[in-house]
Amino acid sequence: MLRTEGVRKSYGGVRALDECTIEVGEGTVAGLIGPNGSGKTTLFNVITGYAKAEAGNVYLAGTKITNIAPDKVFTLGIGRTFQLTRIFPTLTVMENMLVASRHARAADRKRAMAQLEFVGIAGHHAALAGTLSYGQRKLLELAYVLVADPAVMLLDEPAGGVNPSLVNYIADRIRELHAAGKTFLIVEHNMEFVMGLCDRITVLDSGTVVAAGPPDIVRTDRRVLDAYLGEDVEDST
Amino acid sequence: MMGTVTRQRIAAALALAVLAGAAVTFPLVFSSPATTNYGVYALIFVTAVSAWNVFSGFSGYISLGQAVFFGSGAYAVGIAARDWHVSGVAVFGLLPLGAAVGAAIAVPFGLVALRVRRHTFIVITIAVFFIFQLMAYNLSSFTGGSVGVSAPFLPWTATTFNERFYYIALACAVVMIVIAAGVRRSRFGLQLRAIRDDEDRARGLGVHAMRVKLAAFALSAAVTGLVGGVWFLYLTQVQPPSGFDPLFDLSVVLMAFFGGVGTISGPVLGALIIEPAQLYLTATYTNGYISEIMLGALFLAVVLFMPRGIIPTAGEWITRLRTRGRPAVPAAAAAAAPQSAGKAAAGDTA
Amino acid sequence: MARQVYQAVVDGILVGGVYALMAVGLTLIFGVLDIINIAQGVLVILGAYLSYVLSVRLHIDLFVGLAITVPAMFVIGVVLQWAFIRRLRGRERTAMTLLVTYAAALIIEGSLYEAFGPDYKQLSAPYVTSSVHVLGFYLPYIYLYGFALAVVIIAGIYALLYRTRFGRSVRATTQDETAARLIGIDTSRVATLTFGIGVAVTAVGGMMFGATNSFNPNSGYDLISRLLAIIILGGLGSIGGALAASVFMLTLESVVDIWSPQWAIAVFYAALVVVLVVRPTGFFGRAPARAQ
Amino acid sequence: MRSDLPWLSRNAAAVGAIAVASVTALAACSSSSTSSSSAGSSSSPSSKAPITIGASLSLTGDFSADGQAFQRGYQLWAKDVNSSGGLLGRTVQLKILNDNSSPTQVQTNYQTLFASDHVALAFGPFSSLLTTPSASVAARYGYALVEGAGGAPAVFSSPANMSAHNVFDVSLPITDEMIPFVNWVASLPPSERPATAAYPMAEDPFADPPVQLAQAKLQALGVKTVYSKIFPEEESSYKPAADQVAATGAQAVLLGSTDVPTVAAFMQAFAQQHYNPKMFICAAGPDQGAAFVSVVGKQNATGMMVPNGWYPGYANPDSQKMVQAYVAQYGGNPSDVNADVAEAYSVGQVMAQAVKATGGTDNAKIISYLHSGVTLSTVQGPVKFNELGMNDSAAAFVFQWQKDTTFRQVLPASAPGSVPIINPKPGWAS
Repeated sequence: MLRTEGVRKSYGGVRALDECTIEVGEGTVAGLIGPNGSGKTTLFNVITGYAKAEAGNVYLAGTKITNIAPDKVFTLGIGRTFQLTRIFPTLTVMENMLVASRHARAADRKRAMAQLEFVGIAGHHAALAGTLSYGQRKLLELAYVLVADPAVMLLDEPAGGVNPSLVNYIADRIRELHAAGKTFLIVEHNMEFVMGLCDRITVLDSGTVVAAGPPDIVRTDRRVLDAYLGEDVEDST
Repeated sequence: MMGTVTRQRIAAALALAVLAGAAVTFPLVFSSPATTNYGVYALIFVTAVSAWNVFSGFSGYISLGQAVFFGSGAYAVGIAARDWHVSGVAVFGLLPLGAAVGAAIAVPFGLVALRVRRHTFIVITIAVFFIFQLMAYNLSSFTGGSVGVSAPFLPWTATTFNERFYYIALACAVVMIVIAAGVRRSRFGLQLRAIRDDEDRARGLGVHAMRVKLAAFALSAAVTGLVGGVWFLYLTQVQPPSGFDPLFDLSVVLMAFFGGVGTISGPVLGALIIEPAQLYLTATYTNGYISEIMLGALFLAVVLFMPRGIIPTAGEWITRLRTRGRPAVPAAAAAAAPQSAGKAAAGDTA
Repeated sequence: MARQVYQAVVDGILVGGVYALMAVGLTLIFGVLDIINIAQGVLVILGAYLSYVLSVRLHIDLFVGLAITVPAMFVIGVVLQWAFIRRLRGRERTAMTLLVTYAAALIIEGSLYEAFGPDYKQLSAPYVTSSVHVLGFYLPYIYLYGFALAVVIIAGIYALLYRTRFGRSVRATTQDETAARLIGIDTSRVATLTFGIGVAVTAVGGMMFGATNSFNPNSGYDLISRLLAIIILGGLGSIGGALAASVFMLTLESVVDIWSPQWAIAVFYAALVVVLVVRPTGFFGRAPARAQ
Repeated sequence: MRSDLPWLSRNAAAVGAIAVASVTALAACSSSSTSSSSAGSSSSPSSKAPITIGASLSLTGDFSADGQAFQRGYQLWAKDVNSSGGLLGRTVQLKILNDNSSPTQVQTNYQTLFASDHVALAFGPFSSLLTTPSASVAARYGYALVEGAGGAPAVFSSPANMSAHNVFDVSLPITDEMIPFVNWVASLPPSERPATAAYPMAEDPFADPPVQLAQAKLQALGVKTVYSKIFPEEESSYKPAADQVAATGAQAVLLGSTDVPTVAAFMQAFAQQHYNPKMFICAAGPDQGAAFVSVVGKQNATGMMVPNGWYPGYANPDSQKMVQAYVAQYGGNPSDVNADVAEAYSVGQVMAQAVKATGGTDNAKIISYLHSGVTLSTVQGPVKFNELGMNDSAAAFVFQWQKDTTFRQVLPASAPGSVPIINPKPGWAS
């Protein structure tokens, strides 16, 4: 479904991604892990058009989408969230939901409301998004990406900085969507969350893929342990 | 709850009707041309400030180059009337040309300027503004150089003249307010406001930011060009420093912020108060300096005590009155700027 | 023709020094406080009037008088920042500071009219009209002193920024105000002092402007757009960039002047637009820190 | 619960209330001033109510220096008239509004003066740029606009004036200003004429036409043009342009200036370049009396020339009386009196004669009287208007700053009151 091939990207001489090749199968929940600064977010940025790849390509369902603008990437069917949640603070929650909408207002509103109910913040639909708590913002960002119904969803640390009960809540929502056939690529530090959710995990280190495979195999891979050596693997915050 | 909404709607409709009635009957009640003159300028600024607001207020791109469109609209009408020998009432037929020229300039201008953000955008608009003013000076065979262009003489009495211009300006203002309200309700307006909050994020949600910004810029430019033409015919003359006037740019921004940037009624109110007040103070305090100091002090007072403009601040007060005793969530929400709101909210996770 | 071009380049560099002195304060304030100070033009004129008072009423030499006008302008800057600009927060801060500083400009201008009237003044001293003959060019002493002063002041500000604890605080605040606060820097004190220093430096620019041009309280308006253009071209917050951009702008203008003075400024603004489209951060600007 | 259109609906009522209140207050403000003066535009001469005369002047903004000098001229005239019994036995009352050098404001001010204050007569604003919009307002209200500082051709050829013929400029039409200078050059033996001349001009409808005409005539006399360029009215620095003029070594400089700063900047750059033209004449600047000398310095002023219709030493008795009155009121020396003062004063004198001749303040009668070909007298000399309101009989003079900072009439050399010209110009002070 989503594939990168030999992607390279550097910032001021530091190579953030080097020959990075990953593959996300249709209808799977893929995990992307690695120590801080290993290039996970950079890879997200390259895929979604926020950063330009210096070499290599990105394919969505076989079509080359390398280095096209973020709005076009989204139109083609890739939605994403950000590590530091980015919502529209002076728009109401409902207006946030409608930014990505394309069709008639009434129908869009109805679907948006349903989606807010799904993530559990429908009661705040008329509040300004800037007044939401951090966890609610995470849910709102998830909701407005979901409402646009992209084929692939890239989630950047959905469990980062939220309390444990909300982490479980978010995981449950992702499982439900997965069951409905959605494709996910998730960056996460919370190992429990990743291992419990993903079908397949890719490990990045210094911008290169060091391992890929089902969770239990990756968990025991020596290279992964090396990559995390000295890192506090389990700590998510 | 529905009752409250309905009651608000009725109150709003009534208020609008009163306002519209007052606007239409104003020249009949105060027929002195000395008074209607204030009305004409106030309405020209209502239109220009609302037009600025539809682009800058909604998108957050502060343009200090609106005079480019204002002056170009004025010159377009003037040059066309001069070269095509249009005289009498027929000159009003040239006003759409002012709008067309405004929009036609906005497209290439926007394609260049809208690639950069914040301060750099502001400075590019200032730079383009000066390029236009210099062109008006230097392309003298076309623009008349420093002498400028004069409008055909309309043989009307003072009262008729002002009254007709009042209604023309009122029509422009009403059309612009309706457009602004329409944009704010529309998906287009939502996208503009999303761009203001976080442009990159909005792009990641499929908002074609350049197209949206450019459309708003051109719309704003067209209306500004249109009233530039009206202003020219009313003043009967345009010269480079008056058509392309940096103080016009600052006044427009000032009026929008005074009333409440990004709202519909704020810019209207800002223009209705400031333009006449400025004209009145300048004329009256003939010692001159005092009027300047007073004007400066007034602006400072507004910025310091109503930092978000009259309309949002008044709105907050109303909300506070209504929700006395209850936590005023929307008011607090409106007050919270994104950064500080973010910080505050980050402290307490759900 | 070649001689004309050399002369134009010499003029551009010399006058560029004067503009740099007027622009340095603006870019320093911009870099640290992230605001556009519309009052900068009027502050230049205020500085010129202060020098005028000292030179005409008290017969103090223009350069010696700086020992008084610079601290005076520092105090004015601190008061402006403390009383008005400090209070502005939030999303519309950029635009709001435009308005506050514009209001301050109106008040200062009105007060100058009140004090001095509308007639033009000019600072005079023996070295204003005399010049030294070097390689066939007459180099006026006033411009040479001014240029030297510009270099000294820029070096001084660099030393302040890179050699002192205060400078580290300023740089930290420039890069990321939130982070600076987190590591214990009193950013509001940094902002106030920086604004004060920015305005204080403007006293020197004002003296130079007043010695090379005649001025009245209204003269500030023509300056502000050019100063803004200069600091954006140089890169916001870049002190050396302000000097480079001033010299670039004035040289370009005076060279184009040879053929068409009418279009000289238009050429500069066009060049500015082109540079910014290619490189939005100007000559020496840093790329803005981006969220993610 | 918030609605989705927060500001439009929630506060519309509040907005409506504020807007209506403010507009009403404003209307009340602007109409309340009506009561301050009730003199109709054609009240009967028997009434002893004062005659109110309205004018808008640039007391702040770009033209503030000239605007304030004009205000003094108008006030001086009114004081003189009133101290000698007023006009038709009625006192004269001036109503002057500030226009901040803005066309929008000037138009508002004249409308206020005509429709709200109901002034009987109108005096013009300062500068050609503001006179055109003022004239079209005056035309709509049927007023004669007598002015002293709107001499650019565009003022007279504006559609409003072509239709209403209501503008009267008491001063010298600017285009011919430099002709006495050209004639003088022509009268010199060829060996003493300047071989070369430079013509730097500010972009202004007032400054360029006389310089361009002079250039054409001097070229015809064989004076070689070595520099002729128009520079923007607001330069970043005049130094580069001035240095280029200096580099040409032109023997005569004809500067199309509008104000003191331009002239001062050129003089400073010339001094720095050790360049001293034999002849240096400016369209405007040196005529500003003390305002000029205090900027450029006494010694450097010597030899500087400027064309004009008037100077403080003018032998006309009215003029001498006015200069005395000015010095008595504002202090200083006769040479300090700005030519703007005389222009403004002449406006008053022309209007006074028209009022006396027509026996009232009927503007239609005043307009036809002023167009009747009469010759009126002013402190600037005789005034006679052509069909567009230009002063046909104004004689152009050239004045020069001479030793001991006296400002003297030097050209035409044969005219009464002319003193010998200083030629060549002395060097700059070092």
